Amino acid sequence: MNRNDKQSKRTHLPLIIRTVLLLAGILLWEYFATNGRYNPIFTSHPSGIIKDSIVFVTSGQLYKHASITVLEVFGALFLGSLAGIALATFFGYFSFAGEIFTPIISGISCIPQLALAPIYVLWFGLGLQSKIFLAGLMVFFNVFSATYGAIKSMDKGILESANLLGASEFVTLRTVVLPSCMPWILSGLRGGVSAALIGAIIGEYIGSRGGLGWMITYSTSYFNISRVMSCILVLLVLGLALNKALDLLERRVLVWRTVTTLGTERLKK
Amino acid sequence: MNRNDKQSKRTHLPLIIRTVLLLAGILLWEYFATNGRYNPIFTSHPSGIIKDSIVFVTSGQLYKHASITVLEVFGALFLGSLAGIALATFFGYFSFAGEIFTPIISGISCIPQLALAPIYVLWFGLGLQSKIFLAGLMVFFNVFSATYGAIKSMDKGILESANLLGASEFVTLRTVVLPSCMPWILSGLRGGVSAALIGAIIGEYIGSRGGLGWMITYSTSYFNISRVMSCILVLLVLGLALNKALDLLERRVLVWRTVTTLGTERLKK
Amino acid sequence: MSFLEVLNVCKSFDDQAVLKNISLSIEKNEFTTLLGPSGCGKTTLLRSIAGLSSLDSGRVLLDGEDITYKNPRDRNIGMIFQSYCLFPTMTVFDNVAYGLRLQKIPPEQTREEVQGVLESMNLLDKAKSFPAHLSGGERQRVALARSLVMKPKILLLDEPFNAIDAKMRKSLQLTVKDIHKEYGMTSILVTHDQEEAMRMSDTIHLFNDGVIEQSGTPTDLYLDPKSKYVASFMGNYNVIDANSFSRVTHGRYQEGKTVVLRPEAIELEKLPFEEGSPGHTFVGAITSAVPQGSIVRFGVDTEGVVLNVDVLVDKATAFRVGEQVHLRILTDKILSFCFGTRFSILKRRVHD
Amino acid sequence: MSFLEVLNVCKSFDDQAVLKNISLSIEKNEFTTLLGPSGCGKTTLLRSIAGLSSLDSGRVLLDGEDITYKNPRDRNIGMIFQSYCLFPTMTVFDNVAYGLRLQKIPPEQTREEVQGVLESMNLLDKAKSFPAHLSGGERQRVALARSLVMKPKILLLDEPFNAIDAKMRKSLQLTVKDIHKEYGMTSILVTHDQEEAMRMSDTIHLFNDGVIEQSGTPTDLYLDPKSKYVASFMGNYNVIDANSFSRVTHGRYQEGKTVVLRPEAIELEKLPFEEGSPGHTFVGAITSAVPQGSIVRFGVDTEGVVLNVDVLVDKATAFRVGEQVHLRILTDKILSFCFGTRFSILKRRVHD
Repeated sequence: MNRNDKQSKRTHLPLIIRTVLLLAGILLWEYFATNGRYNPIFTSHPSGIIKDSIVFVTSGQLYKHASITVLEVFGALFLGSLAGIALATFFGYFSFAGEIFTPIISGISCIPQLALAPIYVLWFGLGLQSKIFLAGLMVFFNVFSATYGAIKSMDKGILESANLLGASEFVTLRTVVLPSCMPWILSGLRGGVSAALIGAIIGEYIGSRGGLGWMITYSTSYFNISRVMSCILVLLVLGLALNKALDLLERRVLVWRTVTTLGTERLKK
Repeated sequence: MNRNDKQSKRTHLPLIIRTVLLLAGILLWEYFATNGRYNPIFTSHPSGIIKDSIVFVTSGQLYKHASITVLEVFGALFLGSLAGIALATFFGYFSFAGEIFTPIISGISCIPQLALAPIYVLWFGLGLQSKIFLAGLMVFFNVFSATYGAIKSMDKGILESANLLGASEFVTLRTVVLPSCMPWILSGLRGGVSAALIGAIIGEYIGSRGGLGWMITYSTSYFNISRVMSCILVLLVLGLALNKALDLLERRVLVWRTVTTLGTERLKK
Repeated sequence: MSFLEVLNVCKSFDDQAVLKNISLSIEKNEFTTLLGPSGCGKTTLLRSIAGLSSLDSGRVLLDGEDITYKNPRDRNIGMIFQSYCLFPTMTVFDNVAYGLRLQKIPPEQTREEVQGVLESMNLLDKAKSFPAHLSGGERQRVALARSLVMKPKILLLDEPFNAIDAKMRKSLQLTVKDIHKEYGMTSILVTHDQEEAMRMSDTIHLFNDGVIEQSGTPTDLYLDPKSKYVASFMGNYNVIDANSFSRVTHGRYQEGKTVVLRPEAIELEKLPFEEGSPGHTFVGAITSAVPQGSIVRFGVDTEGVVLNVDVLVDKATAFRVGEQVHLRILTDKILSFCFGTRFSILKRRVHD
Repeated sequence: MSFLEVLNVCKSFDDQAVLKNISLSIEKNEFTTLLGPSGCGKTTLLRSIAGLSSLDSGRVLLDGEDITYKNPRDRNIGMIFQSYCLFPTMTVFDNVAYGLRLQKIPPEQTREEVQGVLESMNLLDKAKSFPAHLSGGERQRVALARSLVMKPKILLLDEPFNAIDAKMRKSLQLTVKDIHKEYGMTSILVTHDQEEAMRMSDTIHLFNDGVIEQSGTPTDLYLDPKSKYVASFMGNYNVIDANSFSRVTHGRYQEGKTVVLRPEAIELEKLPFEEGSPGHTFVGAITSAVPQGSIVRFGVDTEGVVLNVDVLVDKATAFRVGEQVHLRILTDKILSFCFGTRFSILKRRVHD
């Protein structure tokens, strides 16, 4: 009882200080902006952002633009990771083809895809396709390299064990290889989530007819910084939600990996 | 002699096939484009890109725009990594401050910086500052998290050994801690290089008066795809050169880390 | 014909021969050890028997059937690896059930058999754990259970105790030996650890650079090494060149061959041996005493030669460092080798 | 006064006491071992002596000076860690020179002293290597050199052989012992390995849950354990409850206390002992024989009690599994404990 108290006090103190500091910062921002100490046209201010957010939601604008961006992100995640896992598995098993093609793929992944955004918009137009292509490629490279690396670094003894227990190559792939590679596939997907978000937004900056990225550039040109901040808040929430979803997926899929670290500290006396 | 032959044959075959495939691809691209099998206005074609590259160089345009982008990248790398290492060391040593502030920093780093590009351009204008700020922040987050993690995970026994041998905290920091953290600092810097490049380019897309990113958007709007491709080639070369420079730096700084892997294969019979 | 026959097996990697025309045969229910330093070919031979490594020439017969070219999954051979090689994504139960499920055994029967083998491995309470949550010893027991449940014709163990810490190792060795007896297994162990081989085996094949140097029971190899290589690998033999030993025995030893003495074959006394007692007697001074479990290993300096002499603790308390002592070695306990090969073999039989 | 004095030292972590009023003293040039299972407080005590862990109460005196509150860097104490803790970015030479350079010793003298200690550690050819390129044994030798070059008053070794593979371990233990003698060091070793403690130490302090259970020479602790805990920690003792031992001796043993027998204190013969011979004699059947280096450990079943009996290999060849044998245990070799504490101590002195 006593010890738990001490423990929680020790870990909570920084959290409390941190919260106080953040709240103070927000209040000071509001105070200086609304009292005319400086012109908030470039930075907006907390109450302005809240007011605008309400308008953003009630006017239906949020739903309209967010759904475009979300559609792009999900499309990219789905297509990119599917292609990444499939190709990585293929090259992992047919290692001669893998030796030929994987250096080409990693060479192409050296070109920053975001820099190619203008070309993709030119090729695929202002609609969803260009953003899905751009973001999807970024997801693909993430998932492919993670999965291929995982398959290549599998402990050979595990494959041999499966073989000695009577499993064919295909059964081993399905029951042993792909499940063991899940941590790496998921970490590739985690990189893919950030990439897909940023890909969709930048694609929209370059050329589009809607979406949160379009809304940001549009609002900037009218100096509506409150709206820009609202959009960024939405983006942040979207990113956190996707990562949270991955956390849940990870906890479900990777039960076998969670190691109880409880009490190891005490043993290391 | 015999064995070396076999060895080199085995490793060279995929390389040869790969080269042949790539060359064939380029030739087919040129053939179909120049023979009017499809309109190369959207994709340009190899000989067109080469012709335009020559114009790009001889007209002095390449030098003008590339130097702007390079300046932005170097400024970002210098300022971002300096701030990252300094702050990480500070928080690593004053761990209570570290516990309070590092979660705030990693929270901010969750916001995709590139999405904030429009705001930064609004704040700092169309010149170099906005790009250096954007790219520099991205470098900072990379280097800070790598360095902080490295300092936090130092083997305590090494610090205690230095202490028992007579070293003060500051001497230990200078002679033991920072040198041992170099691999992580450098890997943070490596992430920073990609981030700085993409930050500069996207910054230029959003608003600028010059630079390779500006040249790409400008050329795209005139459907001058050959020029876009030339710019992307230059970007690729720039990225490879920076990574190569890091390789050299790494090999110089991390002599102590290179483990001779020669012959380990043979021992694992 | 024996249960397992390996006939004239050869194998090279990159023009380097690792198995040089090896033949051996193993009886049913035997516990055989392939012993030798790393790189001597013992693991390659084990992997060939499992079918995981192909052979350049030679044949492998198991239970009368030629399995040289059979797919590993059709051989019904169990194998235990140094790195456990459990399926990390499956619980202990699913790991053990894996092979049975592939054979489409009905779930109820699978459950029974898996629980049976888990029980005999003392792992029932870990059935729902994942490999990552187990200790090294437990993981290796799961690996054993996973093989045993398939009722393999033969169990191959590839340095299975290497990764396990010293404390657990002995108890796991006992478990393996018990399981071997309880299941009536035929087992082949590969190890570089001489003591482990001594403890576990019915028969040891001692490898040296791709050939079998000597085969026999542990006591055979220990008491009756056929070459200097075997002597130096099997024990803490004192190896003394001919001149020094001649000096130690005051010229009574004159054969001119290197002499090899086991540290426990030398007798140590405070008082002189009787005149005319058999064997060589000499005088020395104790230079060191290192207790090792139930024995004490003394270093005894005789005419400049320091001999290791092992004495049981009870007797050892009589001796102090620096003291003068009397030593005796019986002639039939002296092994002598010429140019690395045993020259004169003094026959002694073990267990009679 | 002794060279190192630890006086009434106490220490708790999170309300859990790990050092319960410990006092001990160590003489100059002594090799002392703190032995015990993990979590018994031995490492905490070592770290307190080095100043790396603060004490709740008590004092530490080194060479007559109270160092309880001194900064570690002013204590001139060398410490060797299980994980080597070399500076990875420096060559072997720079690692060893580190402490001297901090003291602003002239470069020429530094070079000489470093080369001297590297030579005595047989590391001269590795001077320009980095730690990552060395084997575990070499790294630990570098760590030793790095401490020794500072001429520390006392050398602390915190399970230094744990991470080193079995083959290298023995030779490194010898190196440490040699260095201890050559440099006239005072050394304290912390270990959980009973055999290691037996081999290395002049004095052993056996820890049990924050207190010292027994102190003495290795042979003292092995032959004369003061409690069941010491007996079970120090050897492969046979522990037999009073009723069973009474049954084994056909009622001649009647003290009603748990009996503890060393496996090499039991005598084994093929023929019966003479009538009226001293001690308890009984008949048994051999159930197992496990060769262990120069001894064979027999399991002998007597009236349902299986006793471990250690016999030297030469004598052991006379016995086979299944045979009937005669055993004898002298009365003065029987240790009996009541409720875990030694009850009747039959005095025997080591080395006389």
